[in-house]
Amino acid sequence: MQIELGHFLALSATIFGIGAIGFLVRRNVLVQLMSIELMLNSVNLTFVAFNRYAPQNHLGQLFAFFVIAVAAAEAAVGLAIVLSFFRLRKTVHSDRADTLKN
Amino acid sequence: MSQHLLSLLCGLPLLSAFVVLFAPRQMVGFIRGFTVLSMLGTFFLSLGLLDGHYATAAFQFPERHVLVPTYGITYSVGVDGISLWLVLLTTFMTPLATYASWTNVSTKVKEYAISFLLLESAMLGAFVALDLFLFYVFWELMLVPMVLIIGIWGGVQRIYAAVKFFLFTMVGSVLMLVAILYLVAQYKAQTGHYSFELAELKLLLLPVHVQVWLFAAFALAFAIKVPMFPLHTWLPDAHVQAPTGGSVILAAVLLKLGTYGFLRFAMPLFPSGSHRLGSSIALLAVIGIIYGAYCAWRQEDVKKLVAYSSVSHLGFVMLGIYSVSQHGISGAILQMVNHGISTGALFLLVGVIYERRHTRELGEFGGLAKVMPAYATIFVIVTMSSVGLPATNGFVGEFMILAGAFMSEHLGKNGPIFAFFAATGVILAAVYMLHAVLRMFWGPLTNPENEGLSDLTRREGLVLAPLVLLIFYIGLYPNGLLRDMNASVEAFSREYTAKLIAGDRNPDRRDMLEKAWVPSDGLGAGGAQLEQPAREVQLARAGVVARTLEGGTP
Amino acid sequence: MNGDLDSKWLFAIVLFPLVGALVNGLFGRKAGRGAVHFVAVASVAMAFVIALVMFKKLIGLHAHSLGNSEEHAVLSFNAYEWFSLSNGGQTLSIPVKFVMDELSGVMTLVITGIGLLIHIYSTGYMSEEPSYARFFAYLNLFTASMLILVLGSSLPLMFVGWEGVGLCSYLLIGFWFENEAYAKAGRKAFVANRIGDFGVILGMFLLAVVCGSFEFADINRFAMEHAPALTSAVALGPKGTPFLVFPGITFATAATLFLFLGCTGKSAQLPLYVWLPDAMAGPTPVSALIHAATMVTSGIYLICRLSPVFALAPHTMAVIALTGAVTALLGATVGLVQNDIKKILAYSTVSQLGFMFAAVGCGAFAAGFMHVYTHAFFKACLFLGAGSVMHAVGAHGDADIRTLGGLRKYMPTTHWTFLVSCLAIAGFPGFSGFFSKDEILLGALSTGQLFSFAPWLGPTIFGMLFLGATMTAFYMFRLYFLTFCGEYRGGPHHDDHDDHGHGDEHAHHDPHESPAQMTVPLAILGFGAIAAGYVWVGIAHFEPWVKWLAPALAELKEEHGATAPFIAMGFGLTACFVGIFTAYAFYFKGSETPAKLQAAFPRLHSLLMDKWRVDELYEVTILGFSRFLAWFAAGFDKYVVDGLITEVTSQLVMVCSFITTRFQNGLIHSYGAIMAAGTLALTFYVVAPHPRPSMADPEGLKVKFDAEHGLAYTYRWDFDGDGKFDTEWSEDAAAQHQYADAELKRGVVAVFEGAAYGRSAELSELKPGERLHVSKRDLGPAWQVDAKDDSLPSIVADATGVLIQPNGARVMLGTTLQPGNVKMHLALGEHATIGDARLSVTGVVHPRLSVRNAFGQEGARSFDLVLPKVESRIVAAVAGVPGVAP
Amino acid sequence: MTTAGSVLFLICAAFALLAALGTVLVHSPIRAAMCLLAHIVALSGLFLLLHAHLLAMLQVLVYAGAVVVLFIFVIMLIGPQAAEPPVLRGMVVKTGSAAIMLLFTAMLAFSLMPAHRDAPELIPCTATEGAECQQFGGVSAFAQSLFMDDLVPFELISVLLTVAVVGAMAVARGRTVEETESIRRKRTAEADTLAATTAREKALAAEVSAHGGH
Repeated sequence: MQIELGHFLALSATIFGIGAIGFLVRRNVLVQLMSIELMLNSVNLTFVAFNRYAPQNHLGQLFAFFVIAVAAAEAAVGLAIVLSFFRLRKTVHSDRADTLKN
Repeated sequence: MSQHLLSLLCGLPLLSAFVVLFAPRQMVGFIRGFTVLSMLGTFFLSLGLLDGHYATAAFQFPERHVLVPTYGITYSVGVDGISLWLVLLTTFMTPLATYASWTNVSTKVKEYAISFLLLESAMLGAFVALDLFLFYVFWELMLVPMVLIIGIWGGVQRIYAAVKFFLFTMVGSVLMLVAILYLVAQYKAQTGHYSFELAELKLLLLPVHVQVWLFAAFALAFAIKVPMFPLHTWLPDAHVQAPTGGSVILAAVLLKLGTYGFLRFAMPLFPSGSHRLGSSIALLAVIGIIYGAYCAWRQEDVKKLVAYSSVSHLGFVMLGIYSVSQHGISGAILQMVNHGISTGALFLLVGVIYERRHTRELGEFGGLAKVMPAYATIFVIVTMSSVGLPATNGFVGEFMILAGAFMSEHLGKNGPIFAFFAATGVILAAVYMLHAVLRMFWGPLTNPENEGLSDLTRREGLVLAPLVLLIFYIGLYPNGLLRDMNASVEAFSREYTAKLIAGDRNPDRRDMLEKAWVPSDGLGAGGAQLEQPAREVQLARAGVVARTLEGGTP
Repeated sequence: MNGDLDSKWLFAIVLFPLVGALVNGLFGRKAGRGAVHFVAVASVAMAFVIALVMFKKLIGLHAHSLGNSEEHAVLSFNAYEWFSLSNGGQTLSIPVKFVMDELSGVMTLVITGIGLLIHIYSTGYMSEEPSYARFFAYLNLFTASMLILVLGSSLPLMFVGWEGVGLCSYLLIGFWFENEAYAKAGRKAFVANRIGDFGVILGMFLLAVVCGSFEFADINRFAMEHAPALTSAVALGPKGTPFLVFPGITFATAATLFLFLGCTGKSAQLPLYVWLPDAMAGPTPVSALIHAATMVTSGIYLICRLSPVFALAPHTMAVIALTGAVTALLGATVGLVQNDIKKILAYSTVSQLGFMFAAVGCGAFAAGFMHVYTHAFFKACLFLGAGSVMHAVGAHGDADIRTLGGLRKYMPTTHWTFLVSCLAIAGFPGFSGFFSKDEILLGALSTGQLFSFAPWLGPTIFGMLFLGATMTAFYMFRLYFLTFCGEYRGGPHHDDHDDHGHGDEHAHHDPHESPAQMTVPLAILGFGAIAAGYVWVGIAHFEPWVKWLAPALAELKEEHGATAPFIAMGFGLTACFVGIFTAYAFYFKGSETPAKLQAAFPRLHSLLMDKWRVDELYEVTILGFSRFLAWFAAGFDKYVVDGLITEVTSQLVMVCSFITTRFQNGLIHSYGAIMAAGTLALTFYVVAPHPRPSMADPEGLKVKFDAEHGLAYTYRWDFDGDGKFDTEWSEDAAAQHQYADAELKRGVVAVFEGAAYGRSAELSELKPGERLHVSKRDLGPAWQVDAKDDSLPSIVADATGVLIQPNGARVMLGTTLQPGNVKMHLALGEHATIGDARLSVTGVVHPRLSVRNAFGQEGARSFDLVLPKVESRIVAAVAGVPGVAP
Repeated sequence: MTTAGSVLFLICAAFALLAALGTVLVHSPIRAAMCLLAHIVALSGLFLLLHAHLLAMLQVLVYAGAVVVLFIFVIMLIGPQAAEPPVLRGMVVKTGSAAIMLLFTAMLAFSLMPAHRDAPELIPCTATEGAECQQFGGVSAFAQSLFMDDLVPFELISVLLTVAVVGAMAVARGRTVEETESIRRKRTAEADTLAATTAREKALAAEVSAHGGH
C-alpha cells in the first residue's frame, strides 16, 4: 500500500475526532485538557504533512512549531485554572464549573 | 453666507450643544439662557430662508458635498415649498418649547439642554436632507434625544413609554434602511455606480411589485411616525409620559416628519407602489380620523386626549396627501403647520395647569375659567383652532384637504366617500374638544385645590401669545404660506402623476390618469417616450443572460 | 358721512362690530362700564348707519337696473384673496369679498338695526353683570359673524360667519358657565350646529364640483344657465368616465339636501332643533338676538341665497316643506302647554321657523323671507318684553307664567309692546305678521308644478300650517293673558340666583317698569311689529317686496287662481281669531276647560310637557350609540390594538428568549455539543456535492465551462443536454466544447421592457407549430398602431424560426417599422420589437454538470445556455419629466 | 514513500490512534497522561516520516518533557480526587455528541482519504555535511526559516510564554487571608446596595400601580 497525503489527513482527522469526543464526553477537566492537546497535535500533523508535499519552504512546520508553543502555554494556564478550580470546588468534575449559570 | 444657510441652521444647535457640554453644570442660569438664545438665533437665521425663490419647484439654498465617493454618499441639502414651512415651524417651536419648560425641569438641566439642541439639529437635518443616507442618519439621530427626554425627565411610567417609542420607531426605520439599501443596490445594478441622492434615485424605474414592497417598507417607517391607525399606540403613552417641552416638540415637529417623509421620499421614489396602496392608506387615514376622535372623547387625561386628537388630525393630513391633488397636498402641508401650532399650544397649556396642580385628570378640574380667565380664553381659542373653526388656522387646512379628497382623481370613487366620513371628524372634533373644555373650565369650581390657582404668568403669556397670533394670521391670510408652496406642490403632483402614467401600464387606469397630466415637450401619452432610454447598460456576459433567463438561480 | 360712500365701506360694516368685540375682549376687563357699552353700542350703531347708507345706494342701483336690464344690482368689495384651490391648471379662488344685494341688504339692515336695539337694551338689562365687557364682546362678535354670513360673497366665506355664529351662540348660551347645565346647553348648540356644518361643507363641495365656483353669484348663474348639468344624476369623476354614480339622485338634490342639513342645524328644524329651546340658558337679550335678528334666520337666508339651485331640486323642496310643516306643528304643540315664558317663546320660534321653511319649500321664497323680516321685529320685541318682565319680577331665566299675572298695571310699555307683538305673531289683520303668514299660506296653497310627483303634498302642508297658525294664536294669547291680565300672583320665589347680578334687590318688591334703555327699544320694536309690513306691502298683497327681491331670488311660476289669495287669507284670519278667542275663553275668563283637558289626556299632556321627549330619544339612540362607540373605541385601543401590537409582540419575544436561554445553561459540555452539531452540519454541507457551473464568454459557438471546486470532487459534463455524459469523471473542473448547429434547439427570448417592468426576459422553447402567448400587458401601450383592432399578434414557431402575424401591431424589424398586417419571419439570430417587447430567436441548449464526492455521492444540475447570446438592456431612467428639475 | 516508510507509517499510526483512544477512554488521569505520552511519541515518529526532523525532536522535548510532566505534577498535587468516579448524568448529551463527532470524523476522514499529491523528492544529506546539512526539515534549514522569515512571530511567542507563565502563577497561587477578608467585605457591601435598589424599585412599582395605569 502506498502511503499518500490522504492517509495522513485521514489519520489526523481521526485523532482530531477522538480528541473532540474525549472533550465532549469526559467530565474530568484534566482529561478534557489532554483531549485538547490531542486535537492540537492532530492539527500539527496536518500542517507537517502538507508541508512535506510542498517543501519549497517551511511554512507548515513553522506553524506546527508555533502551535506547540501555544499548546505549551495553554497547558500551563489551563492546568493553573484546573488547580484553582479544584481549590474552589474540591473536585475536577467540569459539571461543577457552573458559576456563570444564572 | 446664504449658500451655507442650511448648514448653518443645522450646525448652530449642534455647536451650541457642544458649548453647553463644556459648561459647568452648576451654571443652570447660563445653560438655560444660552440654550434658548441659540435657539432663537437659529430661528432668526431661518427667517433668511424666506428670501428663497419659491416660485419655482427647484430646491433653494442647495448645498452638495460628496462625503463617501465610493458609495455615492453626499451631504446634499436644500429646501423647497414643501419643507420650507416645516423648517420654520421647527425653528419656531423649539425655543418656545424650551422656554416653556424653563422652570419645570430642574434636574440634569445641562443634559436636558443638550438633548433639545441635538434634537433641533437632527429635526432640521431631516427636513432639509436630500440624500437618503443623510436623511436616515438624521432620522435616527432624532430618536436618541427624544427617547432620553421621555425616559429621563418623564412621568412615572417614563421608561415604559420611552422603550415603546423607541421600539416602534426602530422597527419602521430598520425596514426603511433595508429598502434604502435595496434601492441603492438596484441603482448600482442599473447604472454601475452607487448613489444615495434623492434626485438620482428618483430616476430609477422599478417593477411595480418591487415598488410596492419598497414603498411598504418606507411607508411603515413613516406611518409609525405619523402615527397612523393602527400603529399609533405609542403616541398616547409617549405624550403622557414626556415632559411638557418634549410633548410639544413631539406633537409639533416629530410627527410631521412622518407625513413629510411620505411627500419627500416614499411617494416620489415609488409612485406606482404608492398608488397601489394609496387607497388603503387613505382609508386608514379616514379610520384614524374617526377612531382617534372617538378614543379622545373617552380620555380622562388631558394629554392623552390631545394625543388622540393628534391621531385624528394627522389622519386629515394623510388623507390630503393621498388625494394627490394640489390643494389636498397644500392643505396637508398647511395642516401640518397648523397642527404643530395648535397642538403644540395645547400641550403648552396642559403643561401650565400641570405645573400648578400636578395632575392632568379632567375629573380634578372644573370651573377653572373663574380663577384663570386668561388661561381659559387662550385655551378656548386654541381649542377652536384645533376644532377647525373658520378664521382660525385649522379651518383652511381641513377645508383644502376635504376639498382635495372630494375632488381627487387618484382616490377615484373612494374620494367623495372618504371626504364624507372625514367630514364627520369635524363634528367629532367639536364633541371631544368641547367635552374637555366643559370639564376643565365651565361649571362650578368644586375642587378646593383649584381655588387658589394663579392665572398665566408673564413667561407663559410670552410663550403663548405668538402662537395665538399665528393661529389668526394663518386663519385669515393663509395665502402667506400657501403662496410659497404652490410651485413645489404643483411639480410634485405633476411628476407623481406623470411617472404613474409612464409606470402603470394598466390601460383602464391610463385613461383616467391622462386627464390629470398635461403632456408637453414631446412627451406623448403612454410609453412612447420609453423608446429611447436615457441610460443603457449593456451586460457583457452571455452567462448573465443565461442566469437571468433561468430566474437568477443557476 | 355723505350719501355717496364707496362700496369699500361694506367691509366697514363687518369691521366695526369686529373691532368692537376685539377692543372689549382685550381691554374691556380693565375699562369702565361706560367705555365698554359705548364701544359696543357705537360700533353696531356705526355699522347700522353705514348699512343704511349703503342700502340707500342699493335702492338707487336697483331702480336703475330695473329700468335698464335684468342685471342684478349689487355692491361688492373684494378685500383680498383668502386662499385658492388649484389643481391641474384649474383654480378655484376664494376671495374675502363682500356683496350687498337686495337679499343681503335687507338682512344687513335687520341684523344691524335690531342688533343695535338689543345692544341698547342690554346696557340696561345686564347693568349688574360682573362680566359686562365679556358679554358685549361676545354680542359684538355675534353681530359681526352674522354680518359676514350675509355679506360673504361665497360659500366658504359665508361659512366663516356660519360657524362664527355657532361659536358665539356657544359662548353666549354658556355665558354663565358656572352653571354646568348652561355650559352643557352651549355645547349642545355648538355640536348640533356642527352636524349641520358637516352638511354645508359637503354640499359646498358638490356645488363647486359642478358649477366650478364657490361664489354665490356664479353658482346661481350656472344654475340658471346650465340647469341640465345640475339636474343630471350625481356622477363624480372625469367627464365621460365618472367613477361614482348615484342614479336617480341629481346633483342639485344631493347638494341642496346637504345644505339643508346645515340649515336644520342653524335654523332649528327637525331633527336638529333641540339646541334652541335649551339656548334659553343664555341672557335674555342673547335669546332675542339668536331668535330674531341672527343665527336662526341664516338657514332661510342660505336657501333664498341659493334659490335657483334649490328650485332645480323639487325633491329637496318637498323635504324642506314637509320638515318645515312638521316642525311648525311640533313647536306649536309643545308651546301649548309650557309654563315658562322663555320656553314658550323658544318653541314659538321653532314653530315660526317651520313656517318659513314650509314657505321656501313650497317655492314661496319671497314669502318665507318676508316672514324672516317681520318675525325679526315681533320676536325680538317678545323676547325683550319677556326679559323686561323677568327683570321686573326678579326672575332669571325661568319665569313661570302661572305665578305672574296682572302685569298690565305695573309695566304699561312692556304690556303694550308685548300685546302688539302677540297680535303680529298671531297674524291679526293689519299687523306685520298678518301679511307674511298670509303669503306663506298662499304659497302652500299654490305649489303649482313643483310637487307634481306628489300632488297631495301642497294641501297637506297647507293643512298643517293652518293648524300650526291656530295653535300659535292660542298659545301666544295664553301667554299674554296669563302674564299681563288678571291679578299678580306673587312672582317666582328665588332665593339663590347669585349667578345673575341684578335680581336680588327686586326679588320681593312689586313688579315695576324697566328703565328707559329697555323700554325705548321695546317701543321701537313694537312699532316695527305693526309697521314693518307696510313698508313693502301694497294693498292686500306684497308686490313691492317680490319686485324688490326678484333679482336675487329664483322665480317659480306660481299659478294660482284668483280666489287663492282670498282662501289663504280666509284661513289665516280663521286661525288667528279661533286661536285668540279660545285663549280668551280659557285663560281670561278663567275657564276650567284647560284643567279638564289636562285631566282627560294626562299622557298626551305630559308628552307635550316633555317636548315630545325628543331629547330623551336622542339621548338613548344617537348619543347613546356615540358614547358606546367612544367607550368601545377607547377600550378597543387599549386592549386590542395596543394589546396586539405591543403585548403579543413582547410575549412572542419572551417566548423566543425563553427558548434561547435554555441553550445558554452555563455548562461547557452542552456548549460543546451544540458546537459539535454545528460543525457536523457545516461539514455535511462542505462534503456534499454541489454542482456550480459557470462559463466564460462564448466565442461563436465555442464555450469554456468551469465548475466550482469542492472537497475531493470529480466532475463530468454533458454539453448538449442529451442525457449522455460527454466526458469521463475527471478531477479537472474545467472543460470546453465546440457546439455544432445540430446540437442547438430553437428558442424564443422575449424581453419585456418598460418602466413598470424594469426588464424581465422570458425564454420560451417552441416546437414547430407552437404559439408564444403574449398579453397586452407584456406588449405595453405602444403595441398598437390601429386602436380599433385589439387582437393580439400571433407568434408561431416553424421549422426554421418564428412566424409573426402582427394583427395591426407596431413591429420593428431591426430598425425598420413593418407595415401593419404583413406576416414576417424571424430566423435564428434575428430579432424584432413588437410594441415595447423585444423578441429574439436564438439557439438553446441545456448543458448538464455532474459532481461526485469521496463517498460517491453525485449531484447534477442542468442550465440554460442561449447561443448566440442576446443583448439585453436595462432602462435606467424615464426620459425626464417635463418642467421638473431633477 | 518507500515500503519501509509505509510500514513505519502503519505502526506509528496504529500507536497514535490507540494511544489517543487510551487517553480519552481510560478512567485514571495518570494513565491517560501516560497514553498521551505514547501518542506524542508515535506522532513524532510520523513527523520523522514527513521529514520534520527538528519538529519531531521538539515534539518529544516540549510535549513529553514539559506538558505531560506538568500534567503529572498537577495530578499528583490533586491526589486521589483527580480520578472522579464516573457519573451517569448527562448520558444522552454525551452519547449524542459522541455520535455526532463520530459521524463528523468519519465524514472528514473518508473525504480526505483520496487526497493525492506527488511527493517531491528531497535532497538527502551527504555524509560529510553533518550538522551543516541544508536538508528540508533539518535544524539548519528550519532555523534559517524561523530566524530570518519569521523572527517577529517567534519573538512574540516569547512574550506569549511569559504572559502564560505569569498568568498561570497568578491563577494557581490562591489567596491570602487578608485578600479573602477584603473580598468578603466588598461582597457584603454590594449585597446591601442591591437590596436598597430593589426596595426602591418596588416602591416605584407600587406607586405606578396606585396610579391605576394612567
